[in-house]
Amino acid sequence: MEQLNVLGLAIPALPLLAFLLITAITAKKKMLSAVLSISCIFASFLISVYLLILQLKAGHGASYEFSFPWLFLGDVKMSLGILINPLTTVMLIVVTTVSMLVQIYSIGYMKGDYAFSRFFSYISLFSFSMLGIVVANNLIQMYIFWELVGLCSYLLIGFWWFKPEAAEASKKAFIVTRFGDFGFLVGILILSYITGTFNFAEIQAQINAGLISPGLLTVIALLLFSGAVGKSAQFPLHVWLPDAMEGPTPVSALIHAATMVAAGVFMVARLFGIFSASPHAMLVIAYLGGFTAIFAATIALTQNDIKRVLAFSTLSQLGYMMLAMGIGGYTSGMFHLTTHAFFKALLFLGAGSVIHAVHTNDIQLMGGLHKKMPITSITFLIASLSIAGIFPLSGFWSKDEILVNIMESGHMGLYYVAAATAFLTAFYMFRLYLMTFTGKPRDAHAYEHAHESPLTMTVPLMILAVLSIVTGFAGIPGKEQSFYNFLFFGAHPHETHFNMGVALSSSAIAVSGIALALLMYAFGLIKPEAVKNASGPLYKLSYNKYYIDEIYMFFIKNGFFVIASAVKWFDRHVVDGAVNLVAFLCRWAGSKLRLTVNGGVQSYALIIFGGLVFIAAVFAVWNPDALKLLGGR
Amino acid sequence: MVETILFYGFAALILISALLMIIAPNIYHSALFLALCLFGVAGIYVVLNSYFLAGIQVLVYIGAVVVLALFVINLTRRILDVDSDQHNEQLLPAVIISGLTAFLIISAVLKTNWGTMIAHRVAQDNTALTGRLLLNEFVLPFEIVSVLLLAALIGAISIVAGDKGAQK
Amino acid sequence: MTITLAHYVVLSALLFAIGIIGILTRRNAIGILMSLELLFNAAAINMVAFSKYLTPSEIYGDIFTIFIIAIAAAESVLGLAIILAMFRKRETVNADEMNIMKY
Amino acid sequence: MAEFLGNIPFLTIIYLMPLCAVIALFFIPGTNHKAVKVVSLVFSVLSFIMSLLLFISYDYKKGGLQFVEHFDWIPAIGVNYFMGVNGINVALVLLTGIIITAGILASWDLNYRPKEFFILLLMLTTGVYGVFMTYNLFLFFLFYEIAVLPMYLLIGIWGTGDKEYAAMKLTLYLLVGSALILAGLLGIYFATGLHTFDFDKIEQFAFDPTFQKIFFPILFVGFGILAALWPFHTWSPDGHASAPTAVSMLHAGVLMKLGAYGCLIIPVWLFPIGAKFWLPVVAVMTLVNIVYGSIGAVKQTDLKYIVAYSSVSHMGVVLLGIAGMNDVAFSGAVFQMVSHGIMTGLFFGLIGMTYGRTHTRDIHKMHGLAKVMPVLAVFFAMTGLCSLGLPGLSGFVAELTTFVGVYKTFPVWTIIAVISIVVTAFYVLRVVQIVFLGPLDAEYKDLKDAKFTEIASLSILMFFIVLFGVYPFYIMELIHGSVLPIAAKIGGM
Repeated sequence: MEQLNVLGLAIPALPLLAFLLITAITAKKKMLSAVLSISCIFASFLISVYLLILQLKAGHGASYEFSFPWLFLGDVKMSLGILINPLTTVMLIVVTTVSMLVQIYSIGYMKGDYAFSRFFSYISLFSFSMLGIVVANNLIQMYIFWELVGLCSYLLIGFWWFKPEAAEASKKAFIVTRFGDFGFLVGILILSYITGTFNFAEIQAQINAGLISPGLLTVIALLLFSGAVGKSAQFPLHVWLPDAMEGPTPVSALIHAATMVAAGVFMVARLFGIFSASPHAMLVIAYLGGFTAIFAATIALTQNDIKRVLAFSTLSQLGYMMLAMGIGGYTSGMFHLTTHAFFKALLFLGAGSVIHAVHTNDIQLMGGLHKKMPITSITFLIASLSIAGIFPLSGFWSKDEILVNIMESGHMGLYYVAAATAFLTAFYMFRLYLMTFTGKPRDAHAYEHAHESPLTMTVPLMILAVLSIVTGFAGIPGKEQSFYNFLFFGAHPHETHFNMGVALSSSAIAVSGIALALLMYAFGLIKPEAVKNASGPLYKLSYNKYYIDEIYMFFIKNGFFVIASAVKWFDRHVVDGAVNLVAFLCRWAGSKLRLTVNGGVQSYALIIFGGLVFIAAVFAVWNPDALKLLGGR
Repeated sequence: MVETILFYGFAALILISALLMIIAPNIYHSALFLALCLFGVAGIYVVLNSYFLAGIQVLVYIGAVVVLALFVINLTRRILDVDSDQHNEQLLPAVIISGLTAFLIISAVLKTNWGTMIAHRVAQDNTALTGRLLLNEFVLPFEIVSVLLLAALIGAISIVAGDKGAQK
Repeated sequence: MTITLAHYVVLSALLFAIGIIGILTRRNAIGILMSLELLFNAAAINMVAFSKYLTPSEIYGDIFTIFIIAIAAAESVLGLAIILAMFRKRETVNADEMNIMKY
Repeated sequence: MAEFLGNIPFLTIIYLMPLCAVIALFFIPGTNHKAVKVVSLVFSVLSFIMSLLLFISYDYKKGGLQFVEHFDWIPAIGVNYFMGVNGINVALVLLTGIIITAGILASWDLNYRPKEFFILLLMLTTGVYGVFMTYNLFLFFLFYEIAVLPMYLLIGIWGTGDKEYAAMKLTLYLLVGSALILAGLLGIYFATGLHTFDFDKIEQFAFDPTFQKIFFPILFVGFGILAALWPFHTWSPDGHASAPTAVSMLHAGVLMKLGAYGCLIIPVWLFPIGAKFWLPVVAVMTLVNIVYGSIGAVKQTDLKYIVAYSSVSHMGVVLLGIAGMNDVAFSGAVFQMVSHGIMTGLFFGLIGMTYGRTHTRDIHKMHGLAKVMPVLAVFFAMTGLCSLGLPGLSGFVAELTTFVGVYKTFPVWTIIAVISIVVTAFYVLRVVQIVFLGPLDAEYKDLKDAKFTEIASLSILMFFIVLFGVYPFYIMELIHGSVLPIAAKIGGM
């Protein structure tokens, strides 16, 4: 298996190589940088495919792992390593595919940008970090790369750093996810202290042996989950993701839709042994996921920025995956992650193509673009249908399986939430599609200048569209050679069967959502303005994202900054004040004692004699025998 | 017995005149009481059989130092000063400190076991011995003191005269 | 009742104490100088008395007292000269008015 | 290698190198600025290279004191010339070499009395090297004072702002520390009754428990003052803000580590019972350091104050590691000393260079500087990322190790300390955003980017940050091997 060592390492190492080479050598040569970056990720992709084939041949349970030391301190052994199992290979394929397509797309999208090479170096660094998470076989490595993808996210959101909004958004993204990472790190500390190891397999073995008390396990699971909450932008740490849309659109597609934000879900899947051992933690995950799903979907209804609609849609879908994980739908969650990666990347890239054409993000200024950019429009439509869950596109299969899982788990409340989310998803996606691509152009100027994007951009769109259609077939329930029999948790695959009732009802929900959108935005039978006015405060609430940002800002301004100012004041005036008080007392005492030096010879003499006699008196009291004048004799 | 009477007599003279000296409102009177006090000390030397020392005491102290002091008093005294307060405000702490000093010494005296050291006095005149010692064993300190006196003499003149020169 | 060494020591202690009061309280610099003489004499009495009682055959106490007297004379000469010079400059012989070296 | 080097007095040569430069500088006319700087640089680079050699040739598998030089000096009171290094010393000597070289490069543009400046700076360096190499407590104190005292002149003469106040405050603070240290060292000397200041002999002595409990706080606070132990930290913001660039670098980079090193080597190592008794209290104080320091930095507007408070916070991590009482925590603490030393050197160097261009340190008066000085901006951002504990840079390794170690002793407090990673991210990124990102202020549009010497200075530091961040294995083995005896001694109590 020696070759697996090399191959496993090469997957993340190749993009790192690209990053280093671009930074050091080819920064000036734009096309060379792009080619270098893409060829490296392509090589990683090929290796990933090879590994996937190997895994498919070997079947479930075949996992390969090796480590090398990074930091050894007595009992505390931190290693870096790779772990190749079905979960790894699935995720590898997703990441490398999307990353590669996004990079190809970026050649067109970023054309003319002054920092073209820098963009590709960042993307390569991101690919390296993300692949590092995927292949990690221990918590420390996962945390390391977890932070590194956060860094890449920071760098890429702030790619146009001279825009104040971008700078602000990048900072916000980093800090908000840091809150989650805080919990993640504490969880790692506790877990490593209890188990004495960072390795996934060894931790799993200890859990299986029941060495960790359930209460503690719940605490650990929730702490680890907080890392996922930050990275996957679950409520209440979701606020950074919409702002992250300030970054270039390919970045949004790659990082903030397909891969990095899914890392939270991936982490839950990777550590599923820990989570599944704690029913309480699972319940929290399920309900938080469900809440985020519907919460974000309601916000997405009213947004007018094309990327923000998609951002909230991403939030909602990530909530869906979390919900699936929480009710034990390990495979369906991962399957949805996979399908979502493709169609959401497609949606973002399509949106990028539109933005590239009309130079605005506001869908109120678009309209009728289908004629000008048919490829973008059609691929966008495919993705929209897929995310809405229309048969036989990939979204249908994955979403359906989640619904089946929820129903089987018996959480009917969550089932209704999920169904409602599906309805809302279908509605807002078609609201978006219809407002952008159909109807009359609302901004004639922008429409005039709109044009179909170059091939470098449309080819990735087409590939992703194909993927959005076909990926679903890998996961048709009940099939022998399906996703479900390849990737599952535990000893046996989850029993899957096609539930016609669920399928029909979810299809009906999706269709009705689309129909409502058509009624409102295509046929004009229901005036959007009327709905807006009728819902009144609800519309405002949704439009302003439930004022969560404002609430946070309020607490930061009136809580954190007040504390910080108080600390600053305390340090200046109390601690330093005490120091200066000592200094002042010395000076004050000096200024008073100075008066004893009054120039009067007799007062000096008084002090000298007084002191002498005092000392003699003390001495006499202390040792009366000293008073004997002839003591020696 | 004679010795006892003499001792107490001279002691009383010393202490009373010393006290009067320090409380006298007139500095001129003070100087005269000092002379009286120093005379009492000379008397004590006599009681201790040191006749030569008593002579020196009278000659040098009363004859020279006190007279010199009187001269200086005369030179520096102004009519206005006669009735001005001759004491500063440190009287109370001074009395306390000196009282404590005296108390400490006296309590030391009382604590000391004097034993047989009380009365081994040899009654004899030592003048000749003093002279011999001064010119033999103590010749070096003797000479140094002479030089010191000379230096003091020159110094005193230069201090007083140099100041005059500076004024001109 | 014989006169013992203790009597002399007590006498000298009292004289010394009086001298200290004089030094500390007299305003006139000449007065201070004169009080100083009392201290010298108190010490001298001790010297002689101890010498006479403890080592009767030797008279080192006398010798020392001679030196004390000589040095006291030198001291008072210089002191009085300084006072005289001071008086010429500052028109006063009061010690508490000679306080320019302060603070 | 070690055998070959064992024959020559390697350590003496290293610490005499800056002293040689001082002597050479005496014979160079002060008007010849170029020569003064070149001579200083050459000697400091030499000492740096030798410290690097030392780092490589120290045999960590064997451990213990190596390169020992031991001669009688004043045998009557047990003062011996005793130099030697273990893994901790090797790491810190290397740190000193790095920082002094970078510091001299960073002050290449100093033109006010450079001769005197470099003489004092190099004397200070001699002292620092000496402290990190000697194992005789008398020499230790001697070198310690040599290292501390030039600070007064360096800040008082070449500083900015309220420099006299800052210099006086700093000096008085450190002298209070020195007084405590001297008292403690004399206490040790007389308590052993061995009539020796040699550390190895004293270390064998079992001190009376009561004595340990009394003298532990005296020595720990004495050294802790220099390590900015709360609440004795307020000299640090004022001092750093007023000091010239190289001095800030050296002071925050190395001198503060002197305090932490002293804390670890003397009170903790010698007084295990006292340490067991007092370190829980110390841990709480360092917790205040960490959290309070980082929160204190949030609302500051002066760049140097921000970094100074972040130093307080990071030194809190060092001291927390020392309070952790096990080998992992100690390793983390020592590694954090090295990491923070380099990182804060970078920070102060960068601030000095920025200040030299914009003539202000108020963050609200600088915006978008990345446009005109991209290199400095990248360095600043990387340093900031190191400070907030980004993996791949040394700060992460140090903090992770410390936290993992301390968690074994004080779980709850460790979790509170981890909060600082969020707060640190907050203020660091805030500074980066305000100063370097966004639109450029028009008044700064003609500023020049970093010059060669500046880039050289920054690159040396950055190289080690990345090296230790990516590959901490070697240096950690070095450190871990040497903290084991300390941890074993405490653990055995």
